[in-house]
Amino acid sequence: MMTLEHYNYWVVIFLMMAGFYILIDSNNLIKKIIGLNIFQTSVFMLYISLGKVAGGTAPIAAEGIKTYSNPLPHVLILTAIVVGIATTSLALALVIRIKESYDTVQENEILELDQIADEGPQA
Amino acid sequence: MFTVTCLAILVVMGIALARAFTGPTVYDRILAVNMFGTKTVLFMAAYGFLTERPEFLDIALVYALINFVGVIAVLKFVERYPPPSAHSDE
Amino acid sequence: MTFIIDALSWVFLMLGCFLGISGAVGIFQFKEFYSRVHAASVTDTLCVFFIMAGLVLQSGFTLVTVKLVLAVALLWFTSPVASHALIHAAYLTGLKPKLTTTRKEAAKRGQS
Amino acid sequence: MSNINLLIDIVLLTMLVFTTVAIIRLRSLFAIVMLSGVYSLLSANIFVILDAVDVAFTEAAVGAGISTVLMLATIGITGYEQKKRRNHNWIAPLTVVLITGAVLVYGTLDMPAFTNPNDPIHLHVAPRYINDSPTEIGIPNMVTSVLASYRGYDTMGEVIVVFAALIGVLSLLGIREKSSAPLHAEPPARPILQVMAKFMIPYIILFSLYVQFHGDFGPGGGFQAGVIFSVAIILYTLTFSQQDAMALVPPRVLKRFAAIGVLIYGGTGVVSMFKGGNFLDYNVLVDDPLHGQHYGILIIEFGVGLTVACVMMLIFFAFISRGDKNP
Repeated sequence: MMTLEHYNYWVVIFLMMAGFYILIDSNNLIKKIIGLNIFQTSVFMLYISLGKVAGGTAPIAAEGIKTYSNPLPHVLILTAIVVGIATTSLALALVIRIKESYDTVQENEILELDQIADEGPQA
Repeated sequence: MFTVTCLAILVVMGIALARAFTGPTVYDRILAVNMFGTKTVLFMAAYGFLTERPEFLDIALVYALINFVGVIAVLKFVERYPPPSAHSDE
Repeated sequence: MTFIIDALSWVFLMLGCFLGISGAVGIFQFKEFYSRVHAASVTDTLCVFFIMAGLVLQSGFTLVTVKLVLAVALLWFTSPVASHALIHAAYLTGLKPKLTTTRKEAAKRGQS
Repeated sequence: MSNINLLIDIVLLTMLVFTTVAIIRLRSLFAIVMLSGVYSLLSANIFVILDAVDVAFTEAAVGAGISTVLMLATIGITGYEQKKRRNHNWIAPLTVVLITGAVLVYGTLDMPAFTNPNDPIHLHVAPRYINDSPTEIGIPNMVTSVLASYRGYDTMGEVIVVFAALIGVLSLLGIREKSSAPLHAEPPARPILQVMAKFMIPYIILFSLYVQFHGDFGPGGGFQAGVIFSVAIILYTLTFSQQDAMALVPPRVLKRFAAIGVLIYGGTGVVSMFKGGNFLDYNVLVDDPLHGQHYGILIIEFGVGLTVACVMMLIFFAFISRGDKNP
């Protein structure tokens, strides 16, 4: 059952690559941030998959339970999620400021406007 | 019996997801996402019983709450900034 | 006694699953938005009730039961309100229901 | 992992894959944001199936709640549609992605099998936490004891990162407390929603307090409680108005409390130093080390909850007050 043993990892890689694709291919800054979020969640899922133990249950001690899953990845990812939303909100705030000064959130248009601004004084 | 319930709810979630993908209007997507959220609550409750640790129902409660607030936020947003074409967002 | 309780929860859970699946088929098959909302929202409340009732029968009387009852109460309050708000927003922003006529009515109209 | 759990896991992961494909293909940003809400609900489900209940709790509250609201506020300002691009080259990025993906898949072939209890990750550090923490710290939830006690330094760093992100957002956007007359017509008030919100908000706040203080015994803790508390205020803002919400929880006060939360966390560490222990060593807080751990965890979780709640509310206010300026 080689396939099933690695299914989680492969889905994680697919999600990571999908996020990566959105990040480098998309032209819209908001869609790029969503791609970054997908990339981030795939890392979360990799950690949590690693922490799972066959026959284990959630790491909250109760009577009559012998095997628990590994609590350490859970701790790391729990805080990472909250930090993730904090950094996402910072990115979105930057996007709003970009929209206000350039009046667009399309990457190519922003670059064109930058180029015009650079060449402006000579012309 | 919890197995059957879980699988049935998964089927419902899959169909709701298909409606969320196909649209065609904004409201169809909101409807599908709302239904998906409700079925997630039920799935979580049934899954707790399936694994014989039903004390984690707090998660189901949080889903119910957040889902409601999320749908209200989306609707308020649609009212305030009506989509360019209300009938289809493709 | 356990047999009766088990049988009852089977019945409740299966009824809940049936309602859930019929709602899902409804939102997938109906041609028009308002009928889809109808299918989803009407089945939703009873489906929640049946599934949670089936689970309550299995849990006995513990904190879990209280949480299940709370979840049902929460969903019963929020789900109809969300449906109401959804339809209201859709109607206000200009999505009009398609009013179709049956074949008989159309034929009658044709004659007159 | 029994077969049925594995089956559910695979079905949910497959749904996740389809959702991602739909996100890549759709053009409407609004639909993409809706689907990213579904994406985080699905991933929260997967976390529950992989036994990470605390993580699922956080992901559900943060991903489906706050994240969707902030994304919507942003696309309200920047516009719905992605513009079409001329001579769009998608072959180069796809090639890069496929090559990277192939290398990573090749790397997984040497990975230990999924859920094998003899994986290296399960042989070090973790057994100590699993076997000793219920007696050493005295609380059943191992995630909370690792988060707040064993790795208290890390968590303090994370809280400071969240606080720093708040400072960033505030210096970029700022909050307009007294906005001038709105430039566009306010949507009509909805009596049904308002009655419903009035009814629900106290219970949401009560639930957030339960999550805060029950975090030692079940899933929950400061991070989740803070987010749920801020969701109550977000619901109030959405159903009433921004002015009402800012009168209820004035941003000036929230800013102070966000800083106080971080101070409570750091202060607990300093107090334990004065008592003769190391920084954030709760054993010395009171005479009995077990009680010291209990008090220490309760206090720092309270600090975390306070900071997270205030930060989330302030970020939300910053986003929507900016939206009022540019309709």
